[in-house]
Amino acid sequence: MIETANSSKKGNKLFALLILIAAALLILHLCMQTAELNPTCSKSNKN
Amino acid sequence: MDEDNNKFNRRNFIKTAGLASGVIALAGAAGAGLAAGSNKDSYTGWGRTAYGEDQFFNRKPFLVDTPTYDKVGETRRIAFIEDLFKRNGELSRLLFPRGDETPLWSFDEGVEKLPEPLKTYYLEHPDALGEFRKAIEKSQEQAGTWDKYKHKYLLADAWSTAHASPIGGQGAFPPQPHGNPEESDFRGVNEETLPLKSPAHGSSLIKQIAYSFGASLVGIAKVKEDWVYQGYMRGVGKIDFEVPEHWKYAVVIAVPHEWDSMYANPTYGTSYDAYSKLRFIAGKLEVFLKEIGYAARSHVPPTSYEIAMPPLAIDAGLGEQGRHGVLVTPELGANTRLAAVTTNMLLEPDKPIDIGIKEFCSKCKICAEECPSGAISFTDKPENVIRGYQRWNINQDKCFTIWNSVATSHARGCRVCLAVCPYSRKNNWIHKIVREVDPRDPTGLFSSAMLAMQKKFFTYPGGQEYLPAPDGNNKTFGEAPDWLMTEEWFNI
Amino acid sequence: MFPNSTILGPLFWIVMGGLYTISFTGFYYWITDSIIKMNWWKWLLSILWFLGLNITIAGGFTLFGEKEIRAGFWFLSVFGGVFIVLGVGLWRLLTSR
Amino acid sequence: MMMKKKYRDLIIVSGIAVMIILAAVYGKRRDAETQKELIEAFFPSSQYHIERVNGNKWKLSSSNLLYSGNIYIGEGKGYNGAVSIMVQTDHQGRISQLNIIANHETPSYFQKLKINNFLKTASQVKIGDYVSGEPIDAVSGATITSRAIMQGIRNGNTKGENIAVSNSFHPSFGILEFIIVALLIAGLILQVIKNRKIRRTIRWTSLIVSFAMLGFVYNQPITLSRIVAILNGHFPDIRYEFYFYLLLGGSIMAIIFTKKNIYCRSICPFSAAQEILAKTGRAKTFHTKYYRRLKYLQWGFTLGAILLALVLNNPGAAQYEVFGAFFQLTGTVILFVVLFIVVILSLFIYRPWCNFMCPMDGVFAYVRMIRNMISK
Repeated sequence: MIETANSSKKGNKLFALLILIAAALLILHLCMQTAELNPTCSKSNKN
Repeated sequence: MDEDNNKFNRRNFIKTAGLASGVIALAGAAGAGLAAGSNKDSYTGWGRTAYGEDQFFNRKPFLVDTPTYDKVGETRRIAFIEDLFKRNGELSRLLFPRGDETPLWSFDEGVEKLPEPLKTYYLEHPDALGEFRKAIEKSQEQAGTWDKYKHKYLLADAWSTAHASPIGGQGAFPPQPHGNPEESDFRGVNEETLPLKSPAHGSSLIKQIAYSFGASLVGIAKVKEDWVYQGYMRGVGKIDFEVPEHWKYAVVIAVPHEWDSMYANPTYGTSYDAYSKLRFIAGKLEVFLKEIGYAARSHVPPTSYEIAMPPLAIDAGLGEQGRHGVLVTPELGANTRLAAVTTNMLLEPDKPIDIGIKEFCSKCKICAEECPSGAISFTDKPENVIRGYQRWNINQDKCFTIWNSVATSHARGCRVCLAVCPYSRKNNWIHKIVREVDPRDPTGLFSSAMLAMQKKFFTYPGGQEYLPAPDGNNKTFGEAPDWLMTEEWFNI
Repeated sequence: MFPNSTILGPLFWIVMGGLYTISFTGFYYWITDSIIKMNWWKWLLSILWFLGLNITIAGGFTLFGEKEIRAGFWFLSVFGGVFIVLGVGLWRLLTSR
Repeated sequence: MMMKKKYRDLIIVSGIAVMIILAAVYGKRRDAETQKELIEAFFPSSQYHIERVNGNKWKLSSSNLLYSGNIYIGEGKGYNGAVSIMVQTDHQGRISQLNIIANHETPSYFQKLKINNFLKTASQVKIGDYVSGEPIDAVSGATITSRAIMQGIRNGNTKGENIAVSNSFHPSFGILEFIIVALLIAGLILQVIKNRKIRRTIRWTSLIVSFAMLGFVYNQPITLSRIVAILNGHFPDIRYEFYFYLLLGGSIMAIIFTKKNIYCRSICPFSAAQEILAKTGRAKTFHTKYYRRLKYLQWGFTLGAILLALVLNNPGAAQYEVFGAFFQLTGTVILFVVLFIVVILSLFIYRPWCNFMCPMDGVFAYVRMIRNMISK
């Protein structure tokens, strides 16, 4: 019943790659977010 | 065999060509879109002809019998002192008398020492006086910092001054009336009046003439007593007066500001571009009416009028009043500036329209959020009762303080609320779709979706940001047109 | 569209009409050469999809033309994304069975 | 073999717990150190003299009458934890300065809030007016944060002056709470019903309800930053966010008693979005020999984000979900790119976000691990 996509197929390598790219982007996102969150005087804290 | 092969090849060719042309067509659509967006013909009211039939919104389906302002209880006319500029003018004459060394009044003397009707007004509005004092302080402060900005805004200031030049002083057009309206409005009227075929003919003719003078929108309303100021009459002075007999109808004229400068308010825009156009259109119309034998008086901005324009324009079916107090028309949105000519020519008045501005304004509130002065109300429903009419009301005094605070050579206004209003859109297909669908959707879902997009897709700097440092960063809503940016043309 | 010419505008739309015709014919041949069985609503959905895509792109670029760059990008990415999803769905629908 | 696995689980569970506790303690210490520096950043000692009265009140004196009086520091409960407010009043109790000195709100959201305008409005009211309630309207779209600011003002003032306030508990039960309870019940029913047709109807109904209501209307999924906020000791204000306790409590209880993660299966609005996309593109389950490794990567990522946010003492730092980007179009450009990839992937493989990226998967897996250990 359950249809599966198998990683041995060529097209599915792309899916795995995309997942990794997304993960890498998320790391980048966290880094940038952390940089922005300098707790003492981030931009948004100043009136 | 050969033919089969040929046919096969032709088929394959078309298949490939089809794919390619699909992509090219998409690129073509992109190009057409780009062209539509940047097309100067989309600057409504500035189309190829002054008559610009295609720019108009079909009002027929939205005509209503009673205008969309809400009358609650007793109504009354507007005292001239309720007009910010008249009031501030009176006060300024006391504070800074011409030639005279000593001021006739100073803030320290208190409200009680003020002459009437200022005294009564400020006793009833205690915050207004403090706000005016703040405005004067801000004005002096800004005059001190103007040196910092005067090069950056040289072109904008020059452009605004150029537009202002035909407005003030002795040579102003139209000339100020002098004497009683019964006298001045009839001065120079052609003694011979030909019989008019019908009031409808009259309306149609006057509209065509006004369009040819450069009006973008023209509507005709019966003069309603409530909209006529009380306490001051041009050419006569401070008197209480009955509405003159011969102010039967008002021809209401609307033009937009130049769009790109309007989006770049408060620092790059001006009110004078629209004002001077309106003065020429209304002044010429006054002359035209007199030439064909009717009494006429033009009522023009910035301060030469005896009638409040927005409600008059509502009566004339041009649009409805928005949260920011400005008239919102289907064609021009809040980028609508008004003038009127009162006349005794028999005309056929237009009907008011209801395109659901009130419902929209109650959920939008962008202007209130963006207003640098916080003068615009945030209430969901219009809660103020002003002279017997229920509507949103702006705090004139706070608004004026911001005029004095923005980085312009002198108090030149702000107009951010006109620029940020979602209805203030040029005339191209994408906005035309919205303009036509929105009032026809009774559920309000369409406008909610459009509003969500408006708030999400567009950048709003936010109230304070429009002010100079230290409060803000001289932000504008839209990018200024290059022809108003000094740095594009001069080394500064 | 072409501010200094009165003839280029009409010509442009003639060419656009031609392009749409060719792309439609090409699509028709692709379909008839494949195993996909079309019926009226499948044709309708396909045409509507292509039209919608055109309008989305034209809309985004209209906003660019108005110097509303940010809004244009938003418009293109949001509605473009929706149209990609709809396109995949439509493709699955066309090729089903 | 079985013994070995049990020990391994114990080590993992307790190891993670120890890491979280250490990170939280470290983060808290850092926060306390910065308090005085914060005040001096706004009132440099060259111009102002500050004197500590108590933990919430400082006396301020300077040559300018407007800038002498009291400084109050208080905390309000924001979306992701505390929002610290510094209020400076003159001797008449008029607010002359109002600053947010620290906040844990997600930056991309926070900047949208037009908070500067709100602060301006908020400072036009006397500080005493905040004692009895909320004298000004909350900014729509930022209700929790604006309330947190007003709460911070009240908190600093009342604690600094020892004013007694009653903080009564009135959990509100509205439409949102009703929907959550209904979704929880539907999720539980799915565990017992065998009939496929009924199962399908219930599942799709709850997915669509969640998609529309939790996603678009309320946009209230469980996010990692809220979990971190709780780990950090900042429980959301139950008066306004009763739904959150229902949602989190219900989901955890369901894992403990039924072993099934009903939140991810049928309540999470973004899982519903992926289900709909999967239906659209007829996505298939993605099987790869690296499945385990990808899973560890996903869970490790979650743990890393939690630790990072705890060390920074800022729950907002753990935010990397794409819910906001999908449902409310808020977030950074990078998150939108990720969202784009996820949406395209969802068309072809079944639930890529849940299976390979979502942090909540790790959180619930951890809860299930503890549950399995205890039940054994």
